[in-house]
Amino acid sequence: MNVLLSNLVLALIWAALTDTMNAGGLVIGFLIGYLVLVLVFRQHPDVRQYRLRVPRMFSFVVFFTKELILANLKVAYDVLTPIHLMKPGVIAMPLRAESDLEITMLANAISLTPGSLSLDVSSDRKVLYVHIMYLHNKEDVLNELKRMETKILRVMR
Amino acid sequence: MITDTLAALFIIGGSFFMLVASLGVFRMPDLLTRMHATTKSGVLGAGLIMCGVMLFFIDSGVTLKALAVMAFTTLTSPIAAHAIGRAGYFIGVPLWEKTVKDELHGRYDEETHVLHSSDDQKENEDRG
Amino acid sequence: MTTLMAILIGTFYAAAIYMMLRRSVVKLVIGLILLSNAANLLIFTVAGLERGTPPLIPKGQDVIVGAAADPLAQAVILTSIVIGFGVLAFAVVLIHRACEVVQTDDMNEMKGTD
Amino acid sequence: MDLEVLVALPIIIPLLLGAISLTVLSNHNAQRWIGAVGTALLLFSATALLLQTKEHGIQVLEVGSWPAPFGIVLVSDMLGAIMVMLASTLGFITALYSLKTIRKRFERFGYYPLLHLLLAGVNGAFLTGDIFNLYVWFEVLLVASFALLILGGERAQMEGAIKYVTLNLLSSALFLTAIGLTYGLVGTLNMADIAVKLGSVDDQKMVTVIGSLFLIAFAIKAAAFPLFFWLPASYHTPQVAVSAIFAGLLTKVGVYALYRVFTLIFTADTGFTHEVLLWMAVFTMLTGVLGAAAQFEIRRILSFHSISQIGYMMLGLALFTPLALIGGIFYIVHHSIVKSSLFLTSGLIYRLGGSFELKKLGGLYRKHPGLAILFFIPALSLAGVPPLSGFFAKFILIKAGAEVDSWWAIGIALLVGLLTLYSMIKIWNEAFWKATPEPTPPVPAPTRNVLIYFSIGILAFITVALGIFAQSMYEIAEIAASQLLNPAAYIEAVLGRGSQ
Amino acid sequence: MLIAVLSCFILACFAPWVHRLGGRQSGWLLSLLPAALFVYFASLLPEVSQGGQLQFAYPWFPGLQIQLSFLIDGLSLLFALLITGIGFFILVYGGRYLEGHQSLGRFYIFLLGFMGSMLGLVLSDNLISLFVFWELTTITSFMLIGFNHEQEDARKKAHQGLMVTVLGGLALMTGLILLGLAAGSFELSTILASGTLTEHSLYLPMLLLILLGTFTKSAQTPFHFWLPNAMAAPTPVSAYLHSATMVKAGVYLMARLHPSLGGSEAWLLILTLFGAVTMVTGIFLASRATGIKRVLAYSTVMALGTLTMLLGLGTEKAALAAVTFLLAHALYKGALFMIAGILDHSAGVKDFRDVGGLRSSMPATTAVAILASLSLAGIIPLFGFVGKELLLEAVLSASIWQIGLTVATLVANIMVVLVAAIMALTPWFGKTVETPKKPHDPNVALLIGPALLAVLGLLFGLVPALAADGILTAAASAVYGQPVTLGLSLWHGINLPLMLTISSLILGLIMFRFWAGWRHMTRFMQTAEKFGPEVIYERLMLGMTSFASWQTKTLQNGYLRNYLITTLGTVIIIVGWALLRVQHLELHISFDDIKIHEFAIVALLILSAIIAVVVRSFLAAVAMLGALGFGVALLYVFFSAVDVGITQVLVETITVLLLVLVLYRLPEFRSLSSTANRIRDAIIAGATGLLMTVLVLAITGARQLEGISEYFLQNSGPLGHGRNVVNVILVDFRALDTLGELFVLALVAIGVYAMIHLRTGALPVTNSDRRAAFNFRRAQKEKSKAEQQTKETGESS
Amino acid sequence: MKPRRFNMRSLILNTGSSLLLPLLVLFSLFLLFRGHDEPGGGFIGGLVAAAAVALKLFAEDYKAARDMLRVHPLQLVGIGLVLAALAALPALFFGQSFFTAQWWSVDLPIFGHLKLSTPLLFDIGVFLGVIGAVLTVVFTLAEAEHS
Amino acid sequence: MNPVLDYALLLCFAILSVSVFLALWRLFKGPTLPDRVVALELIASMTVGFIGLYAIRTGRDAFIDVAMVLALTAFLAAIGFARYLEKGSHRDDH
Ligand code: NA
Ligand code: NA
Repeated sequence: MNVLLSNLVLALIWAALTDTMNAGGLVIGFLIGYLVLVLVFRQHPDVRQYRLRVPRMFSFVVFFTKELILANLKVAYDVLTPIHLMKPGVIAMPLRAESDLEITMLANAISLTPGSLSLDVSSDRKVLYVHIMYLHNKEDVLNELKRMETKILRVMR
Repeated sequence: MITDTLAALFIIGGSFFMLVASLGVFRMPDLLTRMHATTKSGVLGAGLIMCGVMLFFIDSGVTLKALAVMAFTTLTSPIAAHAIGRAGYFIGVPLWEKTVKDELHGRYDEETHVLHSSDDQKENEDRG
Repeated sequence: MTTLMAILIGTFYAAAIYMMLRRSVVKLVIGLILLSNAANLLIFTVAGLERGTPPLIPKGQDVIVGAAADPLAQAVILTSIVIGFGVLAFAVVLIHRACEVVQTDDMNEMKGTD
Repeated sequence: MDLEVLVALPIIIPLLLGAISLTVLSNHNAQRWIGAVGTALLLFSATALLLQTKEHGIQVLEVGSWPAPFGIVLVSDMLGAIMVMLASTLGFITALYSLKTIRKRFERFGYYPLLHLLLAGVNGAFLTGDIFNLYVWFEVLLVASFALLILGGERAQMEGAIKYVTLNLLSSALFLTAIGLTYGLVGTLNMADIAVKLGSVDDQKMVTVIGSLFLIAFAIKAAAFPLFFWLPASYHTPQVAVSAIFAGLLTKVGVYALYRVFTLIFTADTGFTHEVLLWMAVFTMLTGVLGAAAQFEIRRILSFHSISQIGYMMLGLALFTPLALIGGIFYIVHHSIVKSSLFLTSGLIYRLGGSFELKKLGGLYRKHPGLAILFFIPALSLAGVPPLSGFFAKFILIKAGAEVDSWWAIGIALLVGLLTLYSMIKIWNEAFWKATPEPTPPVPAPTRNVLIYFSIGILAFITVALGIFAQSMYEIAEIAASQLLNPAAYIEAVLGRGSQ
Repeated sequence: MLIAVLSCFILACFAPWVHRLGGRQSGWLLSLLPAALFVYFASLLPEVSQGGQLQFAYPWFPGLQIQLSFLIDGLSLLFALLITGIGFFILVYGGRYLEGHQSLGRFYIFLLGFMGSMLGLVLSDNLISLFVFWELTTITSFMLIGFNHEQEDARKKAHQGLMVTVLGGLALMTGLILLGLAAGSFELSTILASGTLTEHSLYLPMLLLILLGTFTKSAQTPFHFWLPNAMAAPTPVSAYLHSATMVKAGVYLMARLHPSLGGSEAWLLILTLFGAVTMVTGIFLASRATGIKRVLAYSTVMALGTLTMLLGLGTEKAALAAVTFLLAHALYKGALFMIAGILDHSAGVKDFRDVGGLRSSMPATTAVAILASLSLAGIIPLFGFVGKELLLEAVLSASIWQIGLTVATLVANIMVVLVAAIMALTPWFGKTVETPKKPHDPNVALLIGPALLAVLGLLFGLVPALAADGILTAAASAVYGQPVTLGLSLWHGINLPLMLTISSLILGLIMFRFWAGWRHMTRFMQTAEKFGPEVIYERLMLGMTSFASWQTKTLQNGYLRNYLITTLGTVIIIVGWALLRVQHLELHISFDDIKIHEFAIVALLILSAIIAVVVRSFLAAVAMLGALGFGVALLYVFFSAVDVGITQVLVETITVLLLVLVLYRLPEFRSLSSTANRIRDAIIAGATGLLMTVLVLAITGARQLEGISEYFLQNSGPLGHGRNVVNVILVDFRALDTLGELFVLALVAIGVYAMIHLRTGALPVTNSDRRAAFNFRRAQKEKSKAEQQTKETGESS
Repeated sequence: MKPRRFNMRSLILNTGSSLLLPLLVLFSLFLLFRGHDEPGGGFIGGLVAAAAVALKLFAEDYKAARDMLRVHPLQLVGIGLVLAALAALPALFFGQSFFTAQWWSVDLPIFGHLKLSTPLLFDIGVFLGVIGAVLTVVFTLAEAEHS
Repeated sequence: MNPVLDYALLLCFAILSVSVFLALWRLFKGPTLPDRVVALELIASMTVGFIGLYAIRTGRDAFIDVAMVLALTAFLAAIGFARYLEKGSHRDDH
């Protein structure tokens, strides 16, 4: 996290120095700062982790956007077709995510992705209850959800 | 010109998903299925329209604001959905009759609102 | 558009007053909210409706060139919204306390004082 | 320093005191000191303002240095200065009375801040030259009164408060609507500017429509017939000190607003507006006094009389002659003093006699002659017995009515005077002359505190002085009335020369 | 002069202390003041009796032409002498009569106050200050009638007397104002000098109003009932107020205004008619009464009627008769009342039927009583005789109703003889009746007053010129308006009046013989009284109170909705009426420029409002209001109000949060109203809504002049240093509004806080609270730190 | 209808709220300070800040929200009122009508050119006052639930 | 303005207008409070959409500020209702 902070500070300084205190300036500052950090502090363990995290984050955003659009198309399809093809159900998904933030992020992501809506986490944090639109096969659905969990954890950890 | 046309496409898309969301909320059979529609399509609809805004204005300040709107909706919408869904589940809002499975059923503690991870756990605690 | 707004305002007033006249005291809350909105919209409408010209001076300029919506009416409405909100908050708590103390929500039974 | 600042002080002082009082809510002593010294300070500044206005004419302060009609102006004409003086006097007296009568619990829950802010709202209403600003001050004093009304949380308070709040909010909404329509028509909020611009509107009848909306909004605040219901429903429920300041000030704010608006702004169609005012005035007098005749609880009697007396004040405006306005203003001053005095006395009656119910009271004439005097003087003054203030107030109005041949209004006014005396003597006979009934109600606080007597005594003294030195009051009221009848001077003072 | 009047009030204020100082002799001590005043007034006699006038003026209230001006002529001086002279005796008498009474101090206050008021009344030159004193006599007499206030009867009677006289007083005030307006001055001297006002257009209303005042004060039929009822007062009071002075205030004023208002047809008719009727009614009722004070009171009514009748006639003779009769009456009636008091005080009797044969035990009293009664009966050579002769002469020369008036006077005279006989004989002669107290002649303080007054009656009878030259001619001149040349004499020779007097004497004595039979014969009066004016008064009062309670119950009925309906009804009627007066009501209706999204949102809002009204669940309504709030915010946005839109959104959201917080404590919506009520409410609501719609349509676009908003657009930047014009207005141009608004929020906070916490009794924010909270937080922090440590140690192990 | 004594204890909500809370507070300050030039200002900012604390209350419980605020909201009201009223006074020292805006320009090394003014002080007063007032109501009601 | 965008805006406004009534219908119909709240949430989102479209239509980005505030705070109402429901009041309408 400290590294992210440093990167942000670098972005700010860049924007201030170039007198481009706006979105564009900040983005450029961030990218330049990232490069500086990754190239200069290569040995630092935190930075090493951070080096990967940024691309992962970007790839997650792309993935997530894709999923979101797909989700919507699916919903659109179901909403617009006259017959309900749904097979809704609530399933319990065992959690690998541990920290509050991880769980919350996962739950939110699940809610925004196709056919799933997280309802609640069990009080012992072991299980996330998810409402599924097309519950044809529980295993498939669970695998799909776990794939998402993995992606998120990679960004978060 | 091109950006304007792109913006037009984005806002049409956004509006379309808004319509989808509202149709969902209008047509879907039970609370949870309606929430699927609103959570996803609402966020996407607003997001796409905001993309349209970004493209139309092409201004860093506006972009920042539009991004903020997108971020805020993306962040708040699922949280709200969670809160409502949980509350609805808790007060016993009926599920659609064609719901195939409900693993959550009976795992809430009526008194303390503790949610158990399995039926066993609940029974253990009830006994203890 | 003014005509449409006038109808809307009339509807709000009517709905507000109808709700204020109910015996069930909690409906008063709804009435008060509607009443406040009605008055604000009335000011807004009679001050003149302007589309898409907020009274904001563009960056780098000192005055607004061209038309702009009436900023004074907006300031007045803003103030009145906030006052209305405050008063409503008070009224809500008052009604809640009154129901608790008097043990009824029927206005007809609240006639211990004239 | 420029003396114009005097115009702002009667608002700023209580506002600051209220705010500071709020930050030291838990400190009883500080609360009381701020209460007493602060209101004394207020009284001092109000006196200075009155003298300044009397000496140098209408005082105008442009808030924030923004010129009228763009910024808000505070205007102290004679009427405004008189009203501020009145409010500050009552504020000071009430604060003194409160020192010994308000329970610590209430102090802790903001009694003093509420009192200060109530005064700020009242003074703001009296001094502002801006119609929307008037609305804001109305709301300030209204909410302050809401809060003061429910201190205690008893059933009667709650029931009364609901009616009070609802009807007053309706009035506020009508007021706001009227402001909106006015703004729509002329695009300005400064009252002097409104007066000028409305004057040049083609269709004066349309102006009257807006005027009639103002009329109703203010008539509700003033508790005029048939809009007074909130007052009897609530005035007898709060702490006595609160009732006293309510009775002395709140309805007067409505009356003041009527005076201001219907002398400055809506004067073109008096055939309609002032005719309506006249009818309202007459029925207000009559229904109020009859309401009082039907009551047997002191505070309720006093409440209904408040309504009745509002009728006299409105009569002054409705007749709309110099003398009538003088009478009306005289009446406002007289009634505020006397009614507050009576309410405070009712509190003392309760402390010494154990009840507000006439049936349960008695024997006070023998046991507490001081109290008897403190009641008798304002009671007679209220009924218009010479040479007390009420007599001259009534006399001027009757004379003014006679001058314009308004016979039936005079007749009613006289009859109402008689019935007022009827009620006052009813209280006197029952609470004072009658032997103490059995069983004697338990006396809650038989303390004879000097401060309580002193604070009521001042008011009694004022009502006597207003009678004996009626000329001084008359002169002031005369200036006020002539200013009211000559809005051009007001407009010029606010907008500058050549404004019309 | 001012000092003369004010001295009474000043002494009144210190009376209780003087009382304490003087002890038993306090009456004597206090009576020094009226004695001194009497001497002072007497010293003015020489000048006044020559027809001179004295005027004094002190400024009081120049704005309304009210000043403390005094006019001393024959009439006012006569009254002043009576007031101070009899006042002297009454103070002496009262001090002893009420000796030891716990309220004697207060008695002095009111008696002296009354004396001052009465002096002011008769001496005032200014009509308004006259009225001020007039009302003060009413109030002081109220306090005196209610002296024994612990008795319900005394309170009731005091209230009654007050109501009647104040009713008259208010009429009088109006009349005096009219008089002042008509004459152009409030100064009596000016008015009287400016000649008659009978031709003035305001004459009749003025006259009627003034007469209403004087008639009530002077107990003319039908207002006569309050006077005997006022006998609830202690006897000294009755003697003073209700015989000698206050009741004559009305007579005084009529006499005073006679030159200006008299002489008209109306004056003549009203005064003589009411006077004659009162005279007969009074004496008839006196003849039937048995209570000593009651008999005297009714006979006073008769005297007042007589005086009124004489003033009505308004001839020179009548004027002289009036002042003579007035003086005679004051002398003997004052004496007789004090005798009545002595009878009560020394023997404990209040009724003629309970008394007899006291002459041996109370010889001196008997002598005084007989002397005074003879004057009452009008027997030569007493002063009463002089008065009566003049009366008959005046009546016989009346210009209207000559025979009627004469007969009435004769009848009255017969019964006066009866009353005099009762007074002169019943208590003292005949069989000795056991009395509650052992009868004895009273202390000199009690007896000196009646004795001297009775002797004066004899003195003036023997030497009428003494009175006539001293004051009566001057007084009569003041009444008549021109110098009176007639003189007074005891013996006019054997003429018709004398014959009439003798015959009435004989008939009166015969009636005395059959007094009991007379009372029995006229018992029909008991039924007649049920329709008498007193009953009418009581009915009126009852009617007033029951109407009052009906009205109050109807209007102030406790139902908020009725209040709202009345209020809104008023709005609809008055504003609607004003709207109907607009000749060319131009409604700016157009549907041209509506955008689809605007239409959609407006429709959404209308629907939401309707749904919020009809929906059966509070929660649903709240949710509906949420949608409504967003819709309204959108409208603000559509029409360029950004800040307003944001505020609307936020306020809406927070309102929902607040509602949610109290929601489960608020009861659910209930449908309580009947369909009829709902329809009625819908009509009211609809009408109000329609009115508002029409107003908006009428006002929008009607603006002709440019508003001030352009100024803000132009100056926010250069002068306000801000680009958000709305915000610059809020924090700079109109900061005072915003400040006020902030205070509204603060007040709401205090109010809500107090409302909730005063119930729970939780302590509000205090320093100790803050300390506790701080300690608690520190403890929490330490605890969590400790937990973390244990966690860490646990993980590491 | 006595409420049960528990809080929502939802992990997702709690975490979500603690993510959003700083965002809301920051956003409210942003609205406050830009208010003079762009949409925003003391009221709007104050309402957002109050909403932030309210979120804390709703997501967790009364105590958490109360502890977060540290001062009693009623005192916040008092401070806000005093600040707002004080903004009126500096003008008096310059012989101007009260509430006349005073502007001071300050050049700071990092922040650059700063505009300090009494309207800003006033807006801050409004900001605090609004937070205090709204939270007083909210807290009072929330507290009453437990009694 | 680009005519494509112009028509697009018209179309979008039309779509959103229809949508908002569909949501309103659910808000009215319920049947349970959570259903209404979901509809309310959606209306809030649509308001954001409306504002976005309107900003484009007028070319004034200041309107986006309203959307920003709305996006950040509108969900609070839902949280509030949820809390209310969890507090366990059982009315005929949940
Ligand atoms: Na504001
Ligand atoms: Na009053």
